[in-house]
Amino acid sequence: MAPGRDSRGILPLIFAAMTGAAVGVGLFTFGYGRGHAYLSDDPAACTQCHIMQDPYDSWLKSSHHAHATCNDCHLPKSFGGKWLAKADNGFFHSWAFTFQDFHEPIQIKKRNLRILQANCVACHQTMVQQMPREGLTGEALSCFHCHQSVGHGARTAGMPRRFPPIPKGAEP
Amino acid sequence: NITERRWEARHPFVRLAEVDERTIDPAVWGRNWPHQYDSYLRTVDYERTRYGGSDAVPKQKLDADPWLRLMWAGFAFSLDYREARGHAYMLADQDHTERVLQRPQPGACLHCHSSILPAYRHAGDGDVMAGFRLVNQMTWNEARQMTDDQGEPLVTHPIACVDCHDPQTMSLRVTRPGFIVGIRALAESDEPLPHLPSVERWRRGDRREPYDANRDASRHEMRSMACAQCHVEYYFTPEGDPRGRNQLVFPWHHGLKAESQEAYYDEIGFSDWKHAITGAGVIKVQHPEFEMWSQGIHARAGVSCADCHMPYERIGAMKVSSHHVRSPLLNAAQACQVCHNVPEAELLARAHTIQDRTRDLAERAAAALVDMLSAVKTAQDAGVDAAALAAPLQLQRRAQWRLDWVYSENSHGFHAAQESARLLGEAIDYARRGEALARQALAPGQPPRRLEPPPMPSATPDAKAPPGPSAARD
Amino acid sequence: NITERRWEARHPFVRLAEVDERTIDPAVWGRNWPHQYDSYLRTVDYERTRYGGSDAVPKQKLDADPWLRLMWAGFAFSLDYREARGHAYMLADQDHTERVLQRPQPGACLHCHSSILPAYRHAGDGDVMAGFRLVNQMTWNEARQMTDDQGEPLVTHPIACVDCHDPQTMSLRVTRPGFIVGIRALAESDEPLPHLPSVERWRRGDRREPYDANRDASRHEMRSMACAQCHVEYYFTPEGDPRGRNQLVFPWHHGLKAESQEAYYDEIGFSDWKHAITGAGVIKVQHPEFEMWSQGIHARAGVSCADCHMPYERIGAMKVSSHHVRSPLLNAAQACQVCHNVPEAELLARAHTIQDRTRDLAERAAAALVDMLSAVKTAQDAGVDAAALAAPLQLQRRAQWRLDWVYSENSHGFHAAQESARLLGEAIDYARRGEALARQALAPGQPPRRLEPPPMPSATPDAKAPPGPSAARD
Ligand code: HEC
Ligand code: HEC
Ligand code: HEC
Ligand code: HEC
Ligand code: HEC
Ligand code: HEC
Ligand code: HEC
Ligand code: HEC
Ligand code: HEC
Ligand code: HEC
Ligand code: HEC
Ligand code: HEC
Ligand code: HEC
Ligand code: HEC
Ligand SMILES: [Ca+2]
Ligand SMILES: [Ca+2]
Repeated sequence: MAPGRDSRGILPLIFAAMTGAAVGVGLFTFGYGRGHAYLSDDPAACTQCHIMQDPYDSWLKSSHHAHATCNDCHLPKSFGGKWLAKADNGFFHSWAFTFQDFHEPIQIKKRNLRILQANCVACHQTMVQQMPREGLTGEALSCFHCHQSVGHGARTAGMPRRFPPIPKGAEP
Repeated sequence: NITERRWEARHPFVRLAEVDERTIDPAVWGRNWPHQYDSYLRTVDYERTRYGGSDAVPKQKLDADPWLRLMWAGFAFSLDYREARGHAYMLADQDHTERVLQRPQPGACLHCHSSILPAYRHAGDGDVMAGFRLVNQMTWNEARQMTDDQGEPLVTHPIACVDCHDPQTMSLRVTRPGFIVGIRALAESDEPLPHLPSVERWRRGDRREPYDANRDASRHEMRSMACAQCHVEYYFTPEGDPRGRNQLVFPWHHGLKAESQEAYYDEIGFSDWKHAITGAGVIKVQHPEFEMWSQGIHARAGVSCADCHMPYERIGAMKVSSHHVRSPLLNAAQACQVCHNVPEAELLARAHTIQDRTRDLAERAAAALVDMLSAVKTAQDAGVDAAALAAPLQLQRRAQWRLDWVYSENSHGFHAAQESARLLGEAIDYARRGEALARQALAPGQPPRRLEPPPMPSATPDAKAPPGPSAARD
Repeated sequence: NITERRWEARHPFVRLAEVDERTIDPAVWGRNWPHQYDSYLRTVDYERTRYGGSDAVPKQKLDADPWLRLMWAGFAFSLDYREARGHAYMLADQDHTERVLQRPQPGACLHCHSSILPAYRHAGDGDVMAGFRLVNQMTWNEARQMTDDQGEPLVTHPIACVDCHDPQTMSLRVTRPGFIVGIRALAESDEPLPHLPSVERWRRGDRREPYDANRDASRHEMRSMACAQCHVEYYFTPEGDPRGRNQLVFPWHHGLKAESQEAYYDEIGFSDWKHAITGAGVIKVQHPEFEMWSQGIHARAGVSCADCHMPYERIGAMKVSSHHVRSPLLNAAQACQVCHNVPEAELLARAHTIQDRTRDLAERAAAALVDMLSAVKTAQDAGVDAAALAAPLQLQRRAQWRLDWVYSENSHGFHAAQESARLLGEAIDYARRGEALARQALAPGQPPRRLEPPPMPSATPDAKAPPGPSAARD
C-alpha cells in the first residue's frame, strides 16, 4: 500500500468540513447519483457509478456471487458500524467520483480490508477455527493472501484478481 | 459531470468521416475516434526509464556500449544504432540513419516503417503479396519515393490506423505480408505454442487451408499479433535465393525460440555478413520482442502486448486503449496495477531487478565475446593455420547470435527473465570456448592482444541526430 | 458424521495432554492436535516428481551426475550424496550416510537433523547457547549418544513439534542457535531485504537490542523463518577460529546472495577443503533454499515456505496446515491453485519449464567445470609453473561456488528462476576463463586430457541404501 493512502480518507474530511459548498456538491452527487442505492443491499445499486462496473462484473464471475453480495463482504456486521461505513464510503465515493480524484485502478484501503477479513471469518468460522488468529500471535494471516479472487473472479484463467475490463475473445 | 458520464457511456462514437482501405491519414480516422487519435499523436513524446523509454535525441547505443562496434564489425549496424522511440518517428528515423545513408538498403525496410499498403497495392496492381515482393527488391530510395499514377507519393506516413484496423468493423487485423507468411510457416513447424491456442487448434485440424491469423486468431491473440508484424527477428534473402533477392522473411520455420531460428539459418546456410575481424559467417538479430515474449510467463498466462503497452485509460465513462504505445514503466498504474495489486514503486523495483540482472549478465557475455575476438585475431595475426581456427569461428557465430538476441530485444530481459539469462549463459559458454581454443593455438606465454572498439568517425554526432518528424502534429 | 463435524467446530482442540519444553515426543502433542500429527507422520511417504519428491531408497546423485565426484574430489560429499526425503528420515539418514560412516563429523551436524534442544540444554546446564557450542565440538558419535543424568538418550527424534511451536501458545518460533545468531548478523548487514520487512523495520530502529525473530518477525515471516533454521548454507569454523572449532555458522554477514556469502568467505579466508585434483581452496554449498527463495519473485510477493510446502488441507469442516512437508508439485491443487487459478497440468508445465532450463544450463556449467579441471590438471602434469596456474585455481573457486549454489539448492531453479540462471551463467564464465588460461599454458596442439569421474567403490550400493526409520510410526 502506498504510504499515505490511509490518510487520504481524513484529509478530505477536514477539508469538507470547512467548505460547505463542496459538501453540497458531494451531497448532490450522492443524491443525483442515487446515493440512496448505497443504503440498499442490492449489488446493482453499486453500479450506479460506472466506476463500480468492473468490480460488479468480476463479482458476477466469482465463486461468491451466489453466496454473498457486496455489502456482506464490504460492510461491517454490527448495526452501528454498518451505517457508519456506509456514510464513510458513500460520502467519500461520491466525493472522489465527483472530483475524479482517486487512484486508478481503485485500491482498497486498510481499514476496509479489516472489515473484509472480519466478514470472511464471520461466515467461515468453522473452517478457519484452527488457524491461529488474533490473540494467539497478535496478527492474523490475511485471507486475501491466498484467496485473492473469491469476491472478484479472475479475468481469464491465470490472471490475477484485479478488475480490468474483459476484452471480448479473452473471456474464460 | 455525472450527467456527461452517463451520456458518454451510451454513445461511444459517431462516424463523422467515412474511412476505407485507402484512408491512410490518421487525422481522418481521428474525427471518428478522437481519443485514440489523441493518444496516437502522443507517440511523439519522450521520457526515459532506467533502460528504455525514449529521448528527444535518441541515444547512440554504439557509444553507450562500444563493444557493439566489435561484435558488428563490418556490418551496417556498426555505423549507427540508436534507442527506439515512438511510432511517430519510425519513417523519419529511417530517413536519417547512417545505415541507410551510407549503405545501400532495399525497399524491404519499409515493410515495418511506414503505412506501406498503398505502395504494395500499386506495385502489385492490386495484389498486395505480389507488390510486396516487388517493393522488397527495389532500392530503398526507389521504394521511398514511389508515386501513384497521379504522381502523389505513396509512402507518406509512419504506421497508421489502417495498418491494424479493419476500416469497416474496426476490429484488429494483420496486414503485413512478412507476418502472414511467417506465421503460416510457424504453424506448420512442430514447436509447441501453448501461448497461441489458435495455432495449436489449427494444427489439430485438417490443415487444408494454411493458418490465417485474420480468420483463426482470437481477438486476444490479435492484441499481440498486431505487434508481431514488426517487432520480430527477420532477414533478407541473399542473391540466388529461389524466392528472389532481398525478400523479407521471418525465420520461424522451426519455431520461435533462439535455437529454433538458429537451426533454420544453419540449415539454409545463411549469414548476414562475414565478420570484419575474424571472417566468421555471422547473423544479425533484430528486435525479437514477439519471440522473447513468447518464452515468458506473461505470454504463458495470456498477457498480450497491448495489455501492457496499450493499457486502457479511462476517458470519462469510457475505456479506450491508449494508442500512446510506449514503455509500460512510464505508466505502471494502468499498465501493471490492473493485474498486480502492489504499489507502483514496488512494481518498478521488480522490473528493475530483472533488467539489472540481465544487464549484468549481458556485460559479462560482451566481455567474453571481446576476449574471444581478441584471441582469435591474435592467433590469425600470428599465422595460426585456418583449420585450427575453424571451430572458434563457428563458436563465434553461436555466441553472437545469443548475445544479440538478448541485447537487441528491447525489454532488457523483462519479457522473459529466465530465458534471457539462459541465452546469455550460453553465449558466455560459446564465446569462452572459442577463446580457450584460440588461446591454445597461441604459444604459451603469448597473451592475446586486446581489441579496442574502432572510433566512429562516420556516425552522426548527437547534435545532428534524427529530429522528430516536423509535421507529426498536422 | 454431521455431529462429529459440529463437535469439531465447537472444540478446535482440547488439551488432552499437557505439553511443555521437555515434551519431545510428537505422539504426545498428537493427542491435542491429531490432524497435524497425522500429516506429520506422513512425511515417511515417498513419491517422485520430475526433479524432486522422494523415493523409498533415495537416489544416489553421484551416479546420476558423475561430474559431482570431480567437483567434490577429496571431500566427504564425493562418497555419498542422495536425494533429500521426508522429515521423518532426517536422523536415520544421517546415521547411515557414508559421509558420517567414513569421515569424522562433528556434533554440529545434529543441529538440523534432530530435535536437539534437550541435548543443548543438558550440555549447557540449561543454557542452550552454551550447550550448542559444546555439542558442536563433540564428535558426531559422542553427540548422537548423549544421555541425561538418568542415562536416557537425549537425541531421540527427528524434527518435532517443539522445534517450531511454543508449547504454551502454539505460535511459531525459532529455536535453533545457528539461525538466531545468523539472522542477527544478517540484520546488521546492509543488503536490502524487502522480503523481510521486520528486519528492515529493525534496521530503522535504535538497534539497541539485536534483532530477535521471536520478538520482531511477523507471523507471516515466521512461516519462512521456521524453515530457515535448517534449509540454508552453513559452514563449520576451522581450527584456530576465535569462536572455537566446528562451530556451526550461517555466512550471512554481508547478506544472503551468493556473492554476499562468497565475499564473507573470501574475507575470512575460508575453504572447506583443498581440491584433490587441482589443489584449489574451494567451498561446499549446502541447501541454500532460504537464500535462493529470498532472491525470487514469490518471496518478493510475500509467499512463504509454508504457503507452498505446508498448504492448508480440509479435514471435515476445518482446515489445518498440512504437516506433510513435501514437494508442492505432488499437491499443486492445494499448494498452488489457491493463488494461481489455472489447471494443475498447466502449473506443472510452468514449473517444469523453469526446472528444465535450469537443468540444461547446470549441465552446461558442469561440462565447463570438467573441461577446466581437465585443462588445469593436464597443465600441472606437464609441469607448468604453479604461478601461471594461480589464476585458474581462483577461478575454479568462483565457478564451483556458483554451480554448487544452484545444484545443491533443492528446487532446481524454481525458487528463483532468473537468479539461478544468472549464477549458472557466471559459473560458466569463471570455469571457461580458467580453462582458457590453463590451455594457453599448454603447448599448442597439446589438448587437455579429459578427466573421468573416479569409480565409487566405497559408496553404499542401492540395495544397502539407508532404510526408513523402523519405528517411524510408533
Ligand atoms: C466474497 C466477498 C466479496 C464480495 C461479495 C464483493 N467483494 Fe469487493 N472485494 C473483496 C475482496 C477480497 C477485495 C480485495 C482485497 C484485496 O485487495 O486484496 C475486494 C475489493 C473491492 C474493491 C476495491 C478494489 C481493489 O482491488 O482493492 C471494490 C471497489 C469492490 N471490492 C467492490 C465490490 C462491489 C461493487 C461488489 C458487489 C458487486 C463487491 N465488491 C463484492 C471481496 C468481495
Ligand atoms: C458515487 C459513485 C459510487 C457508488 C454508488 C459506489 N461507489 Fe464504490 N467507489 C467509488 C469511487 C470513486 C471509489 C474510489 C475511492 C478512492 O479510491 O478514494 C470507490 C471505491 C470503493 C471501494 C474500495 C476503496 C476503499 O475506500 O477502500 C469499495 C470496497 C467500494 N467502492 C465498494 C462499493 C460498494 C459495495 C458500493 C455499493 C453499496 C459502492 N462502492 C458504490 C464510487 C462509487
Ligand atoms: C455472507 C457469507 C460469506 C462471506 C462474507 C464470505 N463467504 Fe466465503 N463462502 C460462503 C459460502 C456460503 C460459500 C460456499 C459454501 C461453502 O463452501 O462453505 C463460500 C465459499 C468460500 C470458499 C470456497 C470457494 C472458493 O472460492 O474457493 C472460500 C475459499 C471462501 N468462501 C473464502 C472467503 C473469503 C476469503 C471471504 C472474505 C473475503 C469470504 N469467503 C466471505 C459465504 C461467505
Ligand atoms: C507484462 C507486460 C508486457 C508485455 C505483455 C509485453 N511487454 Fe514489452 N515491455 C514491457 C516492459 C516492462 C518493458 C521495459 C520498458 C523499459 O525498460 O522502460 C518492455 C519493453 C518493450 C519494448 C522497448 C520499449 C522501450 O521503451 O525501449 C518494446 C519495443 C516492446 N516491449 C514490445 C513488446 C511487444 C511487441 C510485445 C508482445 C509481443 C510486448 N512488448 C509484450 C512489458 C511488457
Ligand atoms: C509497422 C511496424 C510496427 C508495428 C505494427 C508495431 N510497431 Fe512498434 N515500433 C516500430 C518501429 C519501427 C519502432 C521504432 C521507431 C523509431 O525508433 O523510430 C517501434 C517502436 C516501438 C516502441 C518503442 C517506443 C518508445 O517510446 O521507446 C514500443 C514500446 C513499441 N513499438 C511497441 C509496439 C506494440 C505494443 C505494437 C502493437 C500494438 C507495435 N509496436 C506495433 C514498428 C512497429
Ligand atoms: C520486420 C520489421 C522491420 C524491418 C524489416 C526493418 N525494421 Fe527497422 N525497426 C523495426 C522495429 C520493430 C524497430 C524498433 C525496435 C528497435 O529499435 O530495435 C526498428 C527500429 C529501427 C531504427 C531505429 C533504431 C535504430 O536501430 O537505430 C532504424 C534506424 C531502423 N529500424 C532502420 C531500418 C532499416 C534501415 C531497415 C532495413 C535494412 C529496417 N529498419 C528494417 C522493425 C523493422
Ligand atoms: C499498432 C497497431 C495499432 C494502430 C496503428 C492503431 N490501433 Fe487502434 N487499437 C489497437 C489495439 C491493439 C486495440 C485494442 C483492440 C482490442 O482489444 O481488440 C485498438 C483499439 C482501437 C479501438 C477500439 C476501442 C479501444 O480503444 O479499445 C479504436 C476505436 C481504435 N483502436 C482506433 C484507432 C485509430 C483511430 C487509429 C489511428 C489514429 C488506431 N486505432 C491505430 C492497435 C492499433
Ligand atoms: C493482464 C495481466 C497482467 C499485466 C497487465 C501485467 N502482468 Fe505481470 N504477471 C501476470 C501474470 C498472470 C503473471 C504470472 C504469475 C501468475 O500466474 O500469477 C505475472 C508475473 C509477473 C512477474 C513475475 C514473473 C517474472 O518475470 O519474474 C513480474 C515481475 C511481473 N508480472 C511484473 C509486471 C509488470 C512490471 C507489469 C507492467 C509492465 C506487469 N507485470 C503487467 C499478469 C499481468
Ligand atoms: C511458490 C512456492 C514455493 C515457495 C514459496 C517455496 N518453495 Fe520450496 N519448492 C517449490 C517447488 C515447486 C519445488 C520443486 C519440487 C519438485 O521439484 O518436486 C520446491 C522444492 C523444495 C525443496 C526440495 C523438495 C524435493 O522434493 O526435493 C525444498 C527442501 C524446499 N523447496 C524448501 C523450501 C524452503 C525452505 C522455502 C522457504 C525458504 C521454500 N521451499 C519456498 C515451491 C516453493
Ligand atoms: C531441524 C531442521 C529442519 C527444519 C526446521 C526444517 N527442515 Fe526440511 N528437511 C530437513 C532435513 C535434514 C531434510 C532431509 C531429510 C532426509 O533426506 O533425510 C529435510 C527435507 C525437506 C524436504 C524434502 C522432502 C521430500 O520429500 O523430498 C522439504 C520439502 C523440506 N524439508 C521443507 C521444509 C520446510 C518447508 C520447513 C519449514 C516449514 C522445513 N523443511 C523445516 C531439516 C529441516
Ligand atoms: C544448517 C542445517 C544442516 C546442517 C548443519 C547439516 N545438515 Fe544435513 N541436511 C540439511 C537439510 C536442510 C537437508 C535436506 C536438503 C538436502 O538434502 O540438500 C539435509 C540433508 C542431509 C542428508 C540427506 C541427503 C544427502 O545429502 O545425502 C544427509 C545424509 C545429511 N544431511 C547429513 C549431514 C551431515 C553428515 C552433516 C554434518 C556434516 C549435516 N548433514 C549437517 C540440513 C543440515
Ligand atoms: C496460506 C494460504 C491461506 C490463507 C492465508 C487462508 N487460506 Fe483458506 N484455504 C487455503 C487452502 C490451500 C485451502 C484449500 C484446502 C483444501 O482444498 O484442502 C483453503 C480452503 C479454504 C476454505 C474452504 C474451501 C472449500 O473448498 O470449501 C475456506 C472457506 C477458506 N479457506 C477460508 C479462509 C479464510 C476465511 C481465511 C482467512 C481467515 C483463509 N481461508 C486464509 C489457503 C489459505
Ligand atoms: C517444521 C516446522 C513445524 C513442525 C515440526 C511442526 N509444525 Fe505445526 N505448524 C508449522 C507451521 C509453519 C504452521 C502454520 C502456522 C501459522 O500459520 O502461523 C503450523 C501450524 C500448526 C498448528 C495451528 C493450526 C494449523 O494447522 O495451521 C497446530 C495446532 C500445529 N501446527 C501442531 C503441530 C504439531 C502437533 C506438531 C508435531 C506433530 C507440529 N505442529 C510440528 C510448522 C511446524
Ligand atoms: C500465496 C500465493 C502463491 C502461492 C501459494 C503460489 N504462488 Fe506462484 N506466484 C504468486 C505471486 C504473487 C507471483 C508473482 C507474480 C504476481 O505478482 O502475480 C507468482 C509467480 C509465479 C510464477 C511466475 C514467476 C516465475 O518464477 O516464473 C510461476 C511459474 C508460479 N508462480 C508458479 C507457482 C507454483 C507452481 C506454485 C505451487 C508450487 C505457486 N506458484 C504457488 C503467488 C503464489
Ligand atoms: Ca536478422
Ligand atoms: Ca557450506
